[in-house]
Amino acid sequence: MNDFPLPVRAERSNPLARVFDELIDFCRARSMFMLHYCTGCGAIELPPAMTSRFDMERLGIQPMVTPRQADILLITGYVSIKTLKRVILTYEQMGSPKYVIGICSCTVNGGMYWQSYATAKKLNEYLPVDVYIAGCMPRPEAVIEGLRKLMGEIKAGRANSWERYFREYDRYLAAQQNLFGPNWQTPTDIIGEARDYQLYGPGTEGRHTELLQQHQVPLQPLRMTLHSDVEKSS
Amino acid sequence: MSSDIDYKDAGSILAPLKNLRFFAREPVTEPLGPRPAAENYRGFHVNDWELCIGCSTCQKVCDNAAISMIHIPGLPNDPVKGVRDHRPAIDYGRCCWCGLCVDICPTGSISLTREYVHTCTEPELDSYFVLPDPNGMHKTHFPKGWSKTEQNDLLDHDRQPMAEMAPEARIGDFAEIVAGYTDQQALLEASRCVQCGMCHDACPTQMHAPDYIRAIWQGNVELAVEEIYRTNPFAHVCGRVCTHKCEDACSIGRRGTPVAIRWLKRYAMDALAPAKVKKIAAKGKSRKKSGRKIAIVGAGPAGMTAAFDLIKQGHAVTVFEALDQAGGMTRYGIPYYRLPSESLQRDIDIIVSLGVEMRYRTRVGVDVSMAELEQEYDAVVLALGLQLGRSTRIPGSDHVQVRAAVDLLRRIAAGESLAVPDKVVVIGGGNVAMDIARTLARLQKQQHGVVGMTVCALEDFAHFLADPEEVRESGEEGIEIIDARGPRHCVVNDDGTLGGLCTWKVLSIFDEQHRFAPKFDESDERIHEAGMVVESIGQMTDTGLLGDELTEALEWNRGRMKVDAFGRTSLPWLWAAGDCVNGPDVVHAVADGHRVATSINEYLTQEVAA
Amino acid sequence: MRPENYQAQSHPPSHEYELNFGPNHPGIEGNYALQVRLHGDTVVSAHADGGYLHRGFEKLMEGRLWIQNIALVPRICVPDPVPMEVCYSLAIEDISGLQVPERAKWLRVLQLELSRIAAHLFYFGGHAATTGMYSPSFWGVADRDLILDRFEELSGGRVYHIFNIPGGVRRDIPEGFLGRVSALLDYLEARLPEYDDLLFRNQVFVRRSKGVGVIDQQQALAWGVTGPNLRATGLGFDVRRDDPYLIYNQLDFEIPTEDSGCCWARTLVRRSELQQSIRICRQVIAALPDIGGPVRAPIPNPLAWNVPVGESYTRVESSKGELAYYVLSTGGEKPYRVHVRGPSAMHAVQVLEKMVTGGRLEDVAQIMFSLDACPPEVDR
Amino acid sequence: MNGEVGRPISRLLADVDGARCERKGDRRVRIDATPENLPAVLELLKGRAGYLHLSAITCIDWMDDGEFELIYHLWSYEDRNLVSAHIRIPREPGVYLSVYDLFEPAGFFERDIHEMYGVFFEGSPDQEKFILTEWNGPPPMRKDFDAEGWVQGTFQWEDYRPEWLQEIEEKGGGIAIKPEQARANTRKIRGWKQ
Repeated sequence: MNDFPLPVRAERSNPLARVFDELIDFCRARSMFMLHYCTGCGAIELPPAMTSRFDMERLGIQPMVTPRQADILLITGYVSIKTLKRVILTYEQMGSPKYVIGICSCTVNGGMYWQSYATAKKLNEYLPVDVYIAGCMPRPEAVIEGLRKLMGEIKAGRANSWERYFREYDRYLAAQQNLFGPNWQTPTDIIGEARDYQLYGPGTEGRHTELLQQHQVPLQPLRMTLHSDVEKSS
Repeated sequence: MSSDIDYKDAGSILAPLKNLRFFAREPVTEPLGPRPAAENYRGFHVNDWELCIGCSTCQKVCDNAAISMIHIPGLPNDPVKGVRDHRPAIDYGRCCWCGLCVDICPTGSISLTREYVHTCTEPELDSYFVLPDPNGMHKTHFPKGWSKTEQNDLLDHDRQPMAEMAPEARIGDFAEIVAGYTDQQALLEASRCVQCGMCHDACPTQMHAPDYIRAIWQGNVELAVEEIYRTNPFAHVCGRVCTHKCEDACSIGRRGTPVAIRWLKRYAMDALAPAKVKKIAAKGKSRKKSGRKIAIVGAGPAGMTAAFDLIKQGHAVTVFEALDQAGGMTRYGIPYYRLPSESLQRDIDIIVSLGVEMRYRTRVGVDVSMAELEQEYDAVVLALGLQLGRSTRIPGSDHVQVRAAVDLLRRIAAGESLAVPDKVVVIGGGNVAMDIARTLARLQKQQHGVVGMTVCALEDFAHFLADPEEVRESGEEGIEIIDARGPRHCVVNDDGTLGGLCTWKVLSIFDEQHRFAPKFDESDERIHEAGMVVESIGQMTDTGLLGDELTEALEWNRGRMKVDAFGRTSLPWLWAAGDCVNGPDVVHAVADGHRVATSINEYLTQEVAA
Repeated sequence: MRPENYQAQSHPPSHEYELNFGPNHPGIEGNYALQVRLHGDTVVSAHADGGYLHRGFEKLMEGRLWIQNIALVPRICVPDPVPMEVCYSLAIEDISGLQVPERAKWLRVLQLELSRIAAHLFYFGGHAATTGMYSPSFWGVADRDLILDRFEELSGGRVYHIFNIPGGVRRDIPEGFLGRVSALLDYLEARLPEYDDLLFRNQVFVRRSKGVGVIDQQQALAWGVTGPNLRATGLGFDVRRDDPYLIYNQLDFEIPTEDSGCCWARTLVRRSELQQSIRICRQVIAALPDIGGPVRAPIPNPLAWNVPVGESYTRVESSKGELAYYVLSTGGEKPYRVHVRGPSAMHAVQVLEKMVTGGRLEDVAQIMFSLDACPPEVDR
Repeated sequence: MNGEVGRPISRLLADVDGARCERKGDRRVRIDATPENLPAVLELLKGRAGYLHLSAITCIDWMDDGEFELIYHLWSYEDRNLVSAHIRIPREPGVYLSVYDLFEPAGFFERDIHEMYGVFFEGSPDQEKFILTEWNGPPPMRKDFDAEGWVQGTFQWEDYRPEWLQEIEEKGGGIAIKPEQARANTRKIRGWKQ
């Protein structure tokens, strides 16, 4: 994985801008919304971590129900292939900057289920991961330590792996297609977003995005019409 | 039974005020930062490298394939002691901290600590692959958590008991002492093995013990015998009298009694019908005749093993044996109660049945000369054994009743009758001394009804040479073993008969340079009354048969023929193998036989190619 | 959420619409989706969608040694792992005729009941949260954590204890353990009136849950509902009593039942069960000091262990209902077949689909949670 | 609840051809039935002996025999007894009758067996995929599906290069035995460190 070093954000020359960046990082680190999405066993240690006993709210971390408002995606253990699709969809819906935390052994090298046909093995093939927390499962304290580590990374301006998803989208898509089949597509336009964020890199497009564009059908909004509307329109 | 909750009871309107009491409660919130974990906590691993032997048992029990064995140069690596320079490394991307590795570890070196926090970023993911050492994952000290106790130990430390004859019963005759395992016992004993392969590495002939043990456990005796015959055609013998280096190396033996590898081998060999064994032994025999002829001098384990290999490779083999029967020192040096000659004969028969030509009662140097052998054969193997007993050369040792142990053993094995006096002293503390003492004790019992046997050993019990089992069994049979006694002279009575042996207390055997220079306490002198003194202080090879010319031509090393790593002497057509090269040990002799055979085969095939 | 394989369907013009409920939502401990078809606020039909937590346990277990599977089984139901371990061990003991020492049996019961209490506390919190009350979940989770502390002390693991192995338990209790458990039980018992004030007597909760999601006894029997959900319909069936294992037939406890079969009844049954579990634990704590002896029958070397040919259908009562393992050995070193019959497999799929139909949207989450479905048990 | 319970069952089954009944334990009875008479057996058990609760249906793949074994575990709340009715059906085409009409829980189990083993149950209400909706491979629980092989062919493993390992490799050491080599599955009797 050392083939892909973390992109280091260039420090801006304007001292005022630099102070501004630091302030932003500081604020980001102090208010993290964690998407309340559990993928595997490790999720059982989140309620204790979130509630009164270990109380991650004192760090400014709070569960959030929608991906749009969340900063952190916690992958709490094994991700079955079925779940992984939803996880990727969720991740793509989250607003940047966003952070992924891989909890438990399973997110690293397959864990207990390394010989299972139903689970994905290495999370970082499919999504860029910021922080890993070891354990099977990690205790709430360890989870909180991991979140503190992430806070430190954010404050230091190092936690920008989300940029990599845009810069090297083709690589991530390759792994996704490998697992989900060539017809895999998400409703999110990552390449367009990459351009928008000015994160378009040489690895954003490639063989696999080409394949995606071949079969991608533009998604239609769901038509939810009421009976009376139908009558009126007809 | 229904619940006693009255759902209609909304309670007083002031009831919420009850909640004020929570202000007086201590908060349940823990301070930020990891709490100390419980005493038994299953956290990150530590491994005591001093204790760890690299047996890889933890790796085998790991359900998640999380453990890799790492070869670390520089660590102790001694197959004979059962120590490998491997250490387990754990992949925390797989581990589930179940602690089975701890519970099964044969040494108890690996344990879990109370440390449980490890976080890293993606580029630091290599830190998930950990080589546990005593310092812990982050080199910070955490107390041990889940570790080995008597309760959670998953290994069976106790060997299946081997049925053997009671001392009173066995001292009266020469019947085999050990009964051998039953099917059930063998299966249970075989199931104790953890397949670490330490035994394989320690065995001089590299027997595939883990494989045949597993086959026995699976109830497949035929497969077991097949595995045995891959490396050892003297399995009936080795199943009984092997020095079992394998058991000394066995990792189960670290904290319990080692797996009875020798008895399992014996079980497998005895359980299978000889005809089937013969068929297995003949497997892989070359149909093509090479047309080359090899002479082997001496039908002991080394010679016969070489014959076994060479005949399977398609060469014509002739074995010259001076005595009436084959087997060498295993037949004429090991008493019947340890190795019944029928068992030995089964091994010999199988080898002979492959087509080896046997020439019994043919003494090289007398009936046929070495020069003739050189002429007639493409290669000659000397597997002479050690048949001459060394003498102490103390005053009086030239008395007619001072005898050599090997000589007596040979006579008894050949069936000669021997009158044994009611009191006998044996000089020596090795296995041969035990053999002769126990053999003569049996004869004493038969002839006099009582045992009057004393063994005087130079070494003290802490450094004893004979196997502990032998010492124990001798004691049970009424043989007195006195340690640290140095023989001074044999007492000869006025009438010319032998009166006994005079010994001094031994203070030390070796000097500072580790040379043999015993020191005695002259004040502690004892006379051991005896009508016969047997010297059993070592053996040597009868090299007289070589003839002067050949002796001159060969290179020598401290009285033994100098050979290379493959048993070849300084002469291109002559190899030497077995006890005459290595000193006394059956399984070494077998290993030697293989080595020599390989070397000869290479030599012969190369010659053809050239 | 729209998975890529989701095809937007064009429906005939109507007031009905579809809502994807899940896979992540408050109604369940884990990932589990429900596609509900609604007319206004009324559920017209529901379609369960599982498999988000599927790991293929049964396949995995066929590929691992008998002993290795003990680390795998607790993961089949994360909130209540002990019954899984015990059930698997019981099945192997049944096949191979291993005699479990008396002390180990009592220790297993202690774990089983503590685990049940923990699961029920978790349930109270979750169920309350589905009706919009979050304080009970803070309480329940925090009190459950105290039990986990005791488990940590006993077994070295908070959630996955991996403490029961075929033949018994892995080690004896630590010094002073029973005293600490006893103190914990005192504390929990003292807390119960507070839970009553907060939840069970709370009129908001009562009105939200009473009469909602009703199943009657006939339906429950026909649909194969077990456990507290069945007992909430008035039938006092409990594996512990009716198909006793370990030492449950020596213990004095009652099988609580309720008659109304609604969400409220299901909660109350669990509340009473929690009291009964405390009672059982007290009996174990009182009896354990007098029961000496080993805690584990000797088992063969795990690396060379052939469980004899045989089959066993072993059942225990988990906090969710009847948990059963079918284990089949063909005499090999690995199981030939392990079938896990998770109690939730019944009430999380067919029963749930039927129960929410005709109800209201806001009750869907509550009905799901009141059934205490455990998706990993369904998915396996 | 003792040995008495088994007797009525055997009497009950006396009329059914080819159904054998055997007491296995205090509360366990095994019935060996045939695919033809199983519906009758279940009907009798439910209607006449009070076996209302279908606890589970277990499927076993006997690949070498070319058969699937189906086991219907029934529980009687009155007798407090568990009956396991075993049948074997041919592996190909792997079709059997649904017992949903008798026992509603069968719906779930039959659906589960259908997706895990590919056995089709005629008359079952819903044989749609439930768990494996995103799985296109063969029914995974079949013995001929090699899950581990599939995993090895599909996924990459983490290739750790920690500093300590690099140092050891410089000294001539390194990974001596990989975890896969030590697994019980792959370990062969032959070939011990050749």
